[in-house]
Amino acid sequence: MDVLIGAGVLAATIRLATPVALAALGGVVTERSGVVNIALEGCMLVGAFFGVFAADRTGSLPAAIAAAVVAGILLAAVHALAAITFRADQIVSGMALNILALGLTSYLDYQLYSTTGTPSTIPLVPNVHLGFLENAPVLGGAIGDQSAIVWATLAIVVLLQLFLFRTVPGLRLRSVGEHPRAADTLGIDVRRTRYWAVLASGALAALGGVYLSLSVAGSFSDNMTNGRGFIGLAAMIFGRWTPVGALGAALVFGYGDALSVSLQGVKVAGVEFPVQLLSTIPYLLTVLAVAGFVGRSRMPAADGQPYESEGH
Amino acid sequence: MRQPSFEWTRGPAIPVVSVLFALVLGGLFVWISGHDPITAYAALLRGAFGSPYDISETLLIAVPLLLTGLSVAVAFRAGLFNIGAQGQLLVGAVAAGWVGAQWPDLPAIVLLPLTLLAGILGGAVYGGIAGWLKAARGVNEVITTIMQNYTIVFVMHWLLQNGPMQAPNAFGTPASAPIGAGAVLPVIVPDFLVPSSRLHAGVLLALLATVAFWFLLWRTSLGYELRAVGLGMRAAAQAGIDPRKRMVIVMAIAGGFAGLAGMIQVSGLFHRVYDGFSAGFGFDAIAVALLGKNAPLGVVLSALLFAAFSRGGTLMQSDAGISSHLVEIVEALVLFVIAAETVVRAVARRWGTPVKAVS
Amino acid sequence: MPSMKRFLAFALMTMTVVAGCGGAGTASPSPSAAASSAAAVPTVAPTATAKAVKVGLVTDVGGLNDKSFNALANQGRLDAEKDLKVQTSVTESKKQEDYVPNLTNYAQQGYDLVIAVGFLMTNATWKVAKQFPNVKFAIIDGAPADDSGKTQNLPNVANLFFKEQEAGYLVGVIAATMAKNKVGKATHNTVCSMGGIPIPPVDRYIAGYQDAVKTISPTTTILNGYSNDFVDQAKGKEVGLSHISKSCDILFQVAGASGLGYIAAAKEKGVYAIGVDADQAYVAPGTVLTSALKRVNKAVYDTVAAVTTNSFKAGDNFFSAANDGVGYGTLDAVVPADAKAAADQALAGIKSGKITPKDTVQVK
Amino acid sequence: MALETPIVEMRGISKRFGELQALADVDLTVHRGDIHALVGENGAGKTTLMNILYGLYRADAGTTRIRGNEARIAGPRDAIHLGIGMIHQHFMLVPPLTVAENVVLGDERGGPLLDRRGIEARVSELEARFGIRADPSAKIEDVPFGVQQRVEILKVLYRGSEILIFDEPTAVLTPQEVDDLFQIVRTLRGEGKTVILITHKLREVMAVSDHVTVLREGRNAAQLVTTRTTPAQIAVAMVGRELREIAARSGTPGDVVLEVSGLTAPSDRGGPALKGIDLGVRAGEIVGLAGVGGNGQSELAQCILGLRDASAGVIRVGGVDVAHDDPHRTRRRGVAYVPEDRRVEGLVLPFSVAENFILGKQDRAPYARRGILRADAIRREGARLATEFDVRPADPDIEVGSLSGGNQQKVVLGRELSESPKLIVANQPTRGLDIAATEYVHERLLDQRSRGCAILLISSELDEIRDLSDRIAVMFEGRILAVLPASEATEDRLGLLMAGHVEAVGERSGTSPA
Repeated sequence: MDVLIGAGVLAATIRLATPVALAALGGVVTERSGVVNIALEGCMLVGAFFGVFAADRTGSLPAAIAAAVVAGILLAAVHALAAITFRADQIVSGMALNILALGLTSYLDYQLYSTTGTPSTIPLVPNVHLGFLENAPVLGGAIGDQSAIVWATLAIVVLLQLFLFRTVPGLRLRSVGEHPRAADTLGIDVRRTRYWAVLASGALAALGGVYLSLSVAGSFSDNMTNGRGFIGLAAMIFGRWTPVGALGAALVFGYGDALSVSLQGVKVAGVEFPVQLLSTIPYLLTVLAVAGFVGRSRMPAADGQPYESEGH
Repeated sequence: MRQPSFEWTRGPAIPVVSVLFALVLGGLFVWISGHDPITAYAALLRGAFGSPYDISETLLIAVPLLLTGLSVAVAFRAGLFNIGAQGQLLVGAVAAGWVGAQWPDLPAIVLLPLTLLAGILGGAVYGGIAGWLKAARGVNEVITTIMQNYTIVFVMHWLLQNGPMQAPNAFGTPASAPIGAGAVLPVIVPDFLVPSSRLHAGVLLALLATVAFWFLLWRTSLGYELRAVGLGMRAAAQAGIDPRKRMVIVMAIAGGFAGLAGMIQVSGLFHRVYDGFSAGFGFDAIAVALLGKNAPLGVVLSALLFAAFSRGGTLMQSDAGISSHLVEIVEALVLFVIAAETVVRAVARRWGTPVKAVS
Repeated sequence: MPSMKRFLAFALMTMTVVAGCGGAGTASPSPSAAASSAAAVPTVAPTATAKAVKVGLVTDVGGLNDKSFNALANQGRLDAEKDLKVQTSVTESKKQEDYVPNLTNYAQQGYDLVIAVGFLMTNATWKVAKQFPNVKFAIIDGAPADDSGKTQNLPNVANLFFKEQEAGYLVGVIAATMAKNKVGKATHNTVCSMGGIPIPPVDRYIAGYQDAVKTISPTTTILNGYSNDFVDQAKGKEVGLSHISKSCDILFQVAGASGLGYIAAAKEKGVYAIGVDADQAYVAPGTVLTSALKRVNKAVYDTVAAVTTNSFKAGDNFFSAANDGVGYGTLDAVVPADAKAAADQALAGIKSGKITPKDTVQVK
Repeated sequence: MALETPIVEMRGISKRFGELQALADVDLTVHRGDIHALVGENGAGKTTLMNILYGLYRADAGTTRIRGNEARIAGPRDAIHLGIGMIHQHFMLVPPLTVAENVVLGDERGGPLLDRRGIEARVSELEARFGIRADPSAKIEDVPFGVQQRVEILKVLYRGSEILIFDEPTAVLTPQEVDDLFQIVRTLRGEGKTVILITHKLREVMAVSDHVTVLREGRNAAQLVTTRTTPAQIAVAMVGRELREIAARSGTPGDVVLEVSGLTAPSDRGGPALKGIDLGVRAGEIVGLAGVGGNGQSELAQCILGLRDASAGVIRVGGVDVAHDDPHRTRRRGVAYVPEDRRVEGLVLPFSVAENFILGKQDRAPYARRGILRADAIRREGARLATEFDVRPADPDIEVGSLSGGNQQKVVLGRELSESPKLIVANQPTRGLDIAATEYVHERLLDQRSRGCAILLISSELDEIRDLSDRIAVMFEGRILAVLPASEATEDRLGLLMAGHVEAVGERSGTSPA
């Protein structure tokens, strides 16, 4: 039973869900404003690299996180420039930036750290030890020793949910994603709103990258995000474009991912499942969950559509 | 869902200018990194088109890009976003590889069509599942196809590493047993013309598939229905064209194109299925299709462009000493600038007055 | 606003330049790092008096920055270039389709030696080598295989093999000794390993490792797992944390970059790890006890040297403990002398043929 | 009155779009506290002129004065600042947001936190002041068009507009909603607001306006005082000719073609939309289906066509039960359908005229053989139908999306009527069309009746229903309350029935299905 719902599996679920959730949150913000940003994968990757790079150069964790977030924002800004100002094809622009991010980070990592790797002494994001949970069954093991970024993510989910649905700027952001022309006629600056949303998505995804490099791995390696930005987009859809939903979706995926590790070597009726097939669990579980529980979801009405204000 | 803002058929001027602009920008990047852009681009050109052999290799890369590009494009035409061309390609390859190796002694006249069919069907079934989940359960095809891409990779790990398709192979390359001679697509360039060319009949199949793509979409009732669903789903529905059925059909067709790509890689190039095989084509395909505006000629041209980058980029590294990652960066810049073709159009607009529709 | 746009457009480019200059501007951390940053530029011999030997290296899809196999091969190329005055070039393969044309490119350009890095290129090497009988080829971890998959040795191809199980055995001896004696943080008498995917070059390491543990310390519990990936550190780390939660305190990784995550798990939980292929002591001093070395750089270097001295040997060339082709890496300070002694004794045993490490995995 | 400075004074306005001269030297003068009708055919330039006033377009020439001062209106923000508000024909509302949120959007007042209760209170206050009813906490996507329009008005009032431009406000409203709207408009006038009403419906002009400006082909055609003019006079100014009389009605009904009995069906939101419908339509007969929008008319049409699954009941077309058929099979039985929203349901806008003509027929002769399209046949038929149905321009290759609304509807009719259907289900066939196009649609439907076709005409335009129908059925809350012969269907009676008053029927004449 422990391999299914034990503390270890739950802790792993949370760990594996966190980067996916952060990418998905980025997706929620940008798509709620009407811009599709599949460059989230790239934003994660530059976040992962520049976090390590800045940690190495400055030795300061806050500076490292700041640098990573800025890098994510800059990459997202290029996407915003293309998608919003130049009304470029958002998918192609996103693909291009993903390739760019992969090339750039690999290139710099190779130039800077090819033989020695990133220094092992760089400051890492600490775990938060919840002493009072030490002896709590399951709960203590599951959440008693998680990265600070895990808790930050949880806070971001709550704040973002409140922001989108309980604040004036959130209302405006949603209106821009649903009906930009209506928003425009009411004096809301559609382009500026979308710029902010895309930049925020880059920052959130970059934080997911930092989590991977400075919390999970303690180093950078080529393409270390390994498609989590895309999984995050799927989680965003599965979560119906809401922060809480995105977190839930990421947890489903993370749980499947955790199972693929915990079920290794477990025999069912004397038969051991091939490890390779165990790795398909998170993907199959996600599709089944969507098919079983969620059904049709409604995307923001103006998602992915460039906006051209009238007035010639 | 998305309307091409611009069709290649309206004239190549803007894409060509975009590519040139992008190359200048890329050259700047190469220059900043401390290399000579002229040398770099000379190597790029030579690598892609420098000799008959290089051209034949470029064409070989263009084949799977073209077919997966068509896969993405046909789904786009029906309003669906097929991110799963990569997974469908792999399923097609596995199916073709299995059939080709299962009855290796059959004559080509039987085995080759059988292998072809297996590849296309494999991809079609895999794509069709995504279409069915969308039609029956409302599952967004983007989710399904992303997940399917990962799933098949791990299933292949199993099949080829210690599953039923694992071949007892000399040095542990995870691969299937070789397909029979009858399943092999022959090389179509005689050795005296291009020595050691690998250019196989799959190129012809890919061109045939492009014609089929065009014919299907613009010359058949089904293609009309698919386009109608893509451009006006509710209008199509009330006219008696059930969009849900068409979703399943078009995803199966999309899967078929990608599956054909997988079959061609097996029958034409590798003659077996390798683990970690033909990586990335299905992802590049999205850009290939969008760059080609989902039009047959456009997809052919953009597949060639990507293939040229792929082959030429290798020589930029080996001959001009430019890191392959820098090549990637240049490729990304080209793609990016083409995506932002409005920049170029904005400049072009100064010479022409656009006609605005009046309500 | 327009100026802001312009700023954004060039920001990334600037970011790169700054980072790049930062790398070049500060004192180079080590000579090898400096050498590697020049790695991308082929050194063209300034004088063309005597025809310099030309060597081309083709990596597999792992690429030069894999910090293991391909990187080591490239290191061998660079060392050869420096010491042997040969002219070299390298090409990274991006996909499996690239192998044949990448090898062909060098052969067509009249390179004297073309080195294929990795068993994925057995068939590609066979094809190209047959086409260019006057060019010498070497393939690491494989032998030319014809279209049916059968090995067919060719007179112009050197097959460079490693006995990974020997390297695995050596680090296994160290792990077993420490586990048995409960040295430092290794208190649970449990050791484990993680492969990337279960394929022979990976499993041979693990087989040797397990063989050593079973031989030296039969009471020690052995665990093994796979990340099913060579890229993803997070997955590797999860397998590591799972192993540690099962009382494992020495973790041996054979999973490329994914394995770095496995080591990160050990570092975070304060237990020990063992690196693979390259000397990975730098990854986490105090955590990484040692590394199972596969000296691909030596194989490349030796092969280049053989070409320059006309002693190129086609067919199988084995790199093993006997010729220092495999071994163990830097020992961390926590490794006690008796463990080192045991490892050295095992090394001698292997060299003399008294010990033949198993090459199939026993504990899955 | 002539001495008072006009609140809006536009002089010599010209605007050109490419080749098209949309406005040429147009003048418009509107006085404070007026309801000013701006009328003209589609394409006459009404909307363009108002878009210039609202800052969405910039005029090529001419001046605009607001309250006597020359105004440079570069965008909606300038217009709002000058107290000009526009109620757009296509509502500028955000469907998932509430009524109150839509009203205050962009001018929420208060801190960054969204004070829902506060804004709802403010909106309620505004509603009370102008006599406008709309639940502030309802979501836009859940309320009918009439309420959505009120929200548009509230938005403008909330921003303190003095000049309110209504662009074709009644196009999507039911008669009751139109009455409500005019009541609101009069209240606005009472509060000292100025209203500019863009319309082409003469009844409305006569009913509510004080002054009329008529545009024709981008030029001033007439400036009139409503009380001193007649509908005929305005019509002549608009069209440039006399209107035709609608052909005499009453056909000679034959056999029952459509027979609906006990039909029950769910709505999109799960509740029942149809609660036991019994209805019959005979060959050569037009049955008008009247009712306030949203009482199940569209669901009934969808059930007949097979777009919606019935939960119980029978639908027979020519004696065959089609209740469980999909649209494809239903259409094969000779059912034609003119959908409610031609731009979304009726046409594939990016397709050409010829391609739209074959929608639904793409897999059969003469357009296809063995699944392969016959381009020559499609083009030939396209050209023929375009001419026959007077599509302008009569070019089969032109994109339908670029045609005017009337010509788009002609394409729909061309497709639906060209194969001699047994039954036509026409849902709001003239919504949003100008007079000439409406006339055209009516003539075509009457032609079909004379041919012996059964027609179910769903419309919220009572005039249309009364002019064309042989019998009139009134729907209310998913039921048919009565079926009256046209001769007995007075406007009062229909109005009461549409409001759910069954007693209005008197003796329940003609309630039998056929």
